Amino acid sequence: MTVGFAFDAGLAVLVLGVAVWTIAARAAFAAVVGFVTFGLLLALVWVRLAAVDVALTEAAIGSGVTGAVLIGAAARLRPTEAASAAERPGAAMRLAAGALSVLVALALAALVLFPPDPAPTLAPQAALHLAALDVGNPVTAVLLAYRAVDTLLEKVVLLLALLGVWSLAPDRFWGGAAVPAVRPDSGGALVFLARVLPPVGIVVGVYILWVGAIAPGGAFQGGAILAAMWILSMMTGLTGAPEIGRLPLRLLLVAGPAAFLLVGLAGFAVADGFLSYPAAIAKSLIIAIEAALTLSIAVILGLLVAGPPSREPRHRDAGHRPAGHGEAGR
Amino acid sequence: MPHPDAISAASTSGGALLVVAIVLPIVGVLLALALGGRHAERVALALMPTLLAVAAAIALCVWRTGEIAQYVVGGWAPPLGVAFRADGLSAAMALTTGVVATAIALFARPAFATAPGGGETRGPLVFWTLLIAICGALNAIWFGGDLFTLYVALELLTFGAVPLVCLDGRPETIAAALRYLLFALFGSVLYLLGTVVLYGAYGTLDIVLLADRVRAVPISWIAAALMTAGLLAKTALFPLHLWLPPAHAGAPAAGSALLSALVVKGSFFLVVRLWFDVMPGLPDQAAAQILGALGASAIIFGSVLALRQARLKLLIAYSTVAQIGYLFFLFPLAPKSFVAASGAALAWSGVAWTGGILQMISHAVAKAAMFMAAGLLGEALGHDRIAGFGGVGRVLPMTVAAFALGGMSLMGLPPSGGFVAKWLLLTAAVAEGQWWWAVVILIGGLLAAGYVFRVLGPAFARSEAPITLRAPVSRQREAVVLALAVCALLLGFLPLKASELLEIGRPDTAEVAPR
Amino acid sequence: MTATTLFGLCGAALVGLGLFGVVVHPQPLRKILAFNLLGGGVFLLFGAIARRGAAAGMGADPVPQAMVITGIVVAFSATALAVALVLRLFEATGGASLNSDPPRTEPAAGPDG
Amino acid sequence: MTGEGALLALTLAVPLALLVSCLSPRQRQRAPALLALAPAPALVAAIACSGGMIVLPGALLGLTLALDAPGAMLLGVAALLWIAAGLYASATLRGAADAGRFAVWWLLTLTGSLGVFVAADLVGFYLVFAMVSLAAYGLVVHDGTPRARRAGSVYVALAVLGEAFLLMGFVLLAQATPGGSLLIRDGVAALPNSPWREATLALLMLGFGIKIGLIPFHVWMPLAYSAAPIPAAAVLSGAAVKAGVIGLIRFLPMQTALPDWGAALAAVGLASAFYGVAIGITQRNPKTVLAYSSISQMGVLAAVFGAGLATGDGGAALIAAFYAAHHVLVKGGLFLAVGVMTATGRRCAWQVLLPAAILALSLAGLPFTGGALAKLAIKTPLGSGLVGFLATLSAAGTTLLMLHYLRRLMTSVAMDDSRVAPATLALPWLVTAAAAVLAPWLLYVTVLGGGIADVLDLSALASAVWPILLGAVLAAALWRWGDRMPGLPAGDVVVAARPVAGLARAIAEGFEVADVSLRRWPVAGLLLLILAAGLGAALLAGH
Repeated sequence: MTVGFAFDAGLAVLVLGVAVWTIAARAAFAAVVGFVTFGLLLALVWVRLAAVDVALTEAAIGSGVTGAVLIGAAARLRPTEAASAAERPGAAMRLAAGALSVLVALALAALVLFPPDPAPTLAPQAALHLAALDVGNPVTAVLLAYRAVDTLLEKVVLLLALLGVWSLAPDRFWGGAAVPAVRPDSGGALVFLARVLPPVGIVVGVYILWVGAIAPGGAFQGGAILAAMWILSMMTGLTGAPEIGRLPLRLLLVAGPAAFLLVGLAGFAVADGFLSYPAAIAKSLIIAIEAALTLSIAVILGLLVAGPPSREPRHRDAGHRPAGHGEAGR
Repeated sequence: MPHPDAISAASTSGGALLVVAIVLPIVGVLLALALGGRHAERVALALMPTLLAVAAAIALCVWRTGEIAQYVVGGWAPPLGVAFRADGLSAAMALTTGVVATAIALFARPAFATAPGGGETRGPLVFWTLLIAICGALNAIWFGGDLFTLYVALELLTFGAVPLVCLDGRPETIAAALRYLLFALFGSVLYLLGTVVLYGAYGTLDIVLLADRVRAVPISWIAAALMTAGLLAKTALFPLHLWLPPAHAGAPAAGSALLSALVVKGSFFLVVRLWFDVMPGLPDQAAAQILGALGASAIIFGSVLALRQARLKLLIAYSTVAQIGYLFFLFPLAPKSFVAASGAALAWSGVAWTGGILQMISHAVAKAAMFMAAGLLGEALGHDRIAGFGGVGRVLPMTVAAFALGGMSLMGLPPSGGFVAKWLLLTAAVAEGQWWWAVVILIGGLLAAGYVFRVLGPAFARSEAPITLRAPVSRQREAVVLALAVCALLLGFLPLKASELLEIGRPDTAEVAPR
Repeated sequence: MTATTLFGLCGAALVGLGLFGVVVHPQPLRKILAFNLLGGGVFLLFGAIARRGAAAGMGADPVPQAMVITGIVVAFSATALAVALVLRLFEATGGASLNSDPPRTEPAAGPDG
Repeated sequence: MTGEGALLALTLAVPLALLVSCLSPRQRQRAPALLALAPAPALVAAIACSGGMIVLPGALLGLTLALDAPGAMLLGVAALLWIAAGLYASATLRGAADAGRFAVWWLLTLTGSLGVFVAADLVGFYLVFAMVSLAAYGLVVHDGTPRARRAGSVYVALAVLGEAFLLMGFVLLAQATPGGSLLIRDGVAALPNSPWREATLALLMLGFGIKIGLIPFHVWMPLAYSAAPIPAAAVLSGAAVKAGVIGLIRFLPMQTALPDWGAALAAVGLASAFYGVAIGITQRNPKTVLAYSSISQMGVLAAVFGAGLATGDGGAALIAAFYAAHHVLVKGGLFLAVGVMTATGRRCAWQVLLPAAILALSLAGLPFTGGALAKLAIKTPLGSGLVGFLATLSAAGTTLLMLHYLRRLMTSVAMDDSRVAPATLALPWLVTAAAAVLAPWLLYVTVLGGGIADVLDLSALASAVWPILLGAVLAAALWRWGDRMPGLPAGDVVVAARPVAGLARAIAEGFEVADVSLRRWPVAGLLLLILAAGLGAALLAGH
């Protein structure tokens, strides 16, 4: 047994252990802490699987931003935990659920243990066209060229999720901003971090975006880091959440997908059709799209963590001039 | 979808239309979000008829050539890239989407109006944006040629649908929306798991390529079982219907219409794709009988519960649970014989195919009309208690007539589309010697008559107390609903040729549905 | 056994664990956590498949990797929306139970659209 | 398109056009005055067309119209009744608030009622049959009383049940038809050799049996006819119910002898014939009495079909149509008489009673009336055996029932002694009555090819008279001791449905309880996993 394999085995056991903890923990808050740990460990697993792009995404979004959303929620939902415990299904039901879950897991394990040979892969085909795109990172090539349409649709999914979160605001708060639920003392460690980290984070985020074209990194990872800086400063009250009715904010939200879409449509005129890039400027176009996407993703992620607006808009005449609650129709 | 040899890696002449059908709604969503306010409504109202026209153009193109239209996105041919494809079924579904969504948009206008000069308000912005998004997601589902693209489209659909459920913010609708979202996620995860397994086995997720590569081995079955189960959860097939009644009953009328008519069809459509296109002829009769049996239970159970509801919208929602059941007769009835080795000619029953798809389409049109009619009644009376509907037929004859026409299609009365669908399904059941489905179809018709009559009986009766309308009802909205209901009725008069559209892209051995 | 197989098995186990949590945990928030574990397991399975597809000088097949990245973002979107719904439900009712049904008999047709 | 084809198309197109015009509220108010016009093309078509046929092309399920001799005969008299009753209805509706609504239901029922006589393909027939069956609901409940609503519910429940039987029967019929033809003619020709012959016949007989009120499916008839307004009851009992008769004419393979099916149908028919009389004489409402008489008369008709089917006597269909044609006009006239009587004072009552008496006894076969011809005609298919004897005996029952009706009719006379029914009511009624007496003669000679001499034959007269005399004696007995008879509720055995309804409710409640637990999250989640595992197992096991 090599050292590498021992490390991997230990990692796998650790991942599973933390996962079991996440499921079994009595308190939701403890479970969320377990989950964040799980995410970070999982990122390590991704590195071991030679998928550094995924590792970055998992760490930034799967663990980081998701964790930020969940921790806040767990804290607020603590009063409901006792009542929920009463709804726990009976032993027979749990046993049945356990048996079936094990069955599914076993079926999947069998597939893992007896994989098809040779393993199917698209790597050679992906490599074949990398040169034409002049993009060094094959994952970026898949995300922004080969399967660009998935990425485009998924941006709309993000936007819809944000709209869905916003839609939960009471009518009178429409056009207003989210107010963070907890605001630590202005002298706390978090505030210190919030003052110090953002400049560093922004630099790191932009770098990650930039290297995405040739090495692991890209729009999501960069966007997530930018978002994290913003979330940190929103949570500490250093910057307020923006009002959702503002036109500049809205433009920022759609800028990334819109740029993506425009370049894609331009393909009809200057290349081989929708979402195809002229070979000469493929790399520049991809980086431009990524830059726009990074910005939009950062804003969307930040706003998703901030939650629905929870105060009335201050500037009735700015942006879309949302109606006050007196005239709010519905 | 045909044998892969039949399709080259290039886009066909009408293929760009498919991109238009998917991209236009995305443009719409971005515009609506960015510009906000009244613009969202304008964008949606302009977009819906446009999408209808695009769908019509696609249908015409498929019809003319008699072949599948294809667009290879970015010129990257599958398996590396993604293709959009339109067979006759996709084209018909896109047309249905166009018609129903246009009617819903016209209907929703007064309810989600933004006052001129007034600021942006929550309800209208959210509704119009989601309406556009759902149309885009549906088009992506109808035309998607790659199982992972379809996964993203399916999620897009869910994210568009969930906020509609709790648009009016009542606590019970929020609970319904949460339940809907969580169960839909459950379904998506299983679907995704299945696609992962398929990729691991065959190295592609392109439907046409998969159809050629898939073998009758356990890995295929595990993937098929996971994906089918996940999609059934999203389709709310009995006994997985926990989320549907509260969600569909809680949404505002225009939203309910959208959800019941179109959104549940999206995931069902993918089951059809999976069974008939990804794995044509592979699934065997035992699994098909399970799906048929679940469908039969859905019909009986949903109909009986619809009969028991006190609130109109819940009645209609349970009727959706029941009507979904008919769709699943497609699986035991459409393939005449299950041939194990792929590549062998698959005997094909065009009768059941046409019947099942027609049921999907006519239910979409009829149910949208019924939910919108229920919305008008609810607004006019201030409640939706069926017991309080006595005599409303005399006050709102057009609305009640629309409900009745929709109900006729559900009951399967001629000349509605529902009748033709039932006739074809019954015929297929007799021809296949699977008479048990015929019995269920008949009982379902009787029960449907029962719950439709439960509403219409009092509505047409003379009320004890004079009816006072809480709010006046717009003639224009009544006309929209009635027009859609008449569409449901006239589906049965579709020219014989129209059913041939549904066969485009099916195996060559297809028999054309009889007159 | 290779590391790839090991992590694949780990993914399968996570799927089972996640399924169990999704079904039996009464609290919506815990269900959401379980969904994320479940999703993690599915992605890990995909990761193992990608790793097995290492070729052409790449450590892993890039196509599944890109799909996993997309999947993670979709999963996050779902989590954010679900958490927002749970919190809104909590604000409105003081509880967060999935087992409340709309009233069957009483009208609740508010201003309907 | 031939002229005849166009005329057939007009038969349906004119009432449909009137219906469509009712979409405009103003036109809807005007429609009641035009009710009598709608059936006019049908009358012309019945007289002018012989064997015309038209195919309306292009529909997914095509529509074919055709007219044969039995169809023409029934179409003609039905159109006549619809015209007369339409005039009557126009008069009663003048100024009524919901006249427009009534007109819409009327026109829908009318379209279906006339359509069944000309529809030549399965789907078209099913469409018009459903129209006449279901639209009649609106006429039944028009008065809006709780009684009417209950009658409507019972009616519509049985009508829908009948539709379901027919749908399945039609599908089986179509499936056994070679060449994918949907023409009724082709289907019936192939029926004797169909692999599903027994099932098809059973379903068809059930479906049409419900429509013509064979026991035990007769319960809707008394409820519906007594609840419906007078003109509606007239057309429902006279014309609409003949949808079932034309169905039997068109769909029974009369060319092939099927003794078992024939005997069964005849037995049920004769049982209905006597059952209708037995319950009818306990009723007090003249409309209810007439409804039971319809049950009885349709029973006789079913016996004719049964006898014809048993021997493979193809001619029985035309004779049955003739018998039914007579019933169309007589029953319509008798219902209208109830209406006219309520508008007539005691002083002029005899002017109503006398024609009503002629009509009533015509039903029993009084010599020289149309009824005598009808009874004479059915003697051939019924034969001289037991079936024939019982059918003749049933005429005694009819006499008894009709005398009872006349007695009950007298009680509905208007309060105001000197009142005279307005001409707008009396005239349509008298036209119907006159047609009831005359039309059978015309049809007997022209269509059936009979001679006047048959009727004047002494033995024929004798066999027509004795049941009437017997009936009269029984009636006298009934009047003497009738008050000891139990008063049965209209619809008699419908009360037996109560425990069944209770059981159904219990089952439905069980479903509701199940639903609540199925919709709990852990249960549904578990079911999803079970389903995934089950599908996987089924797929694995299949290979």
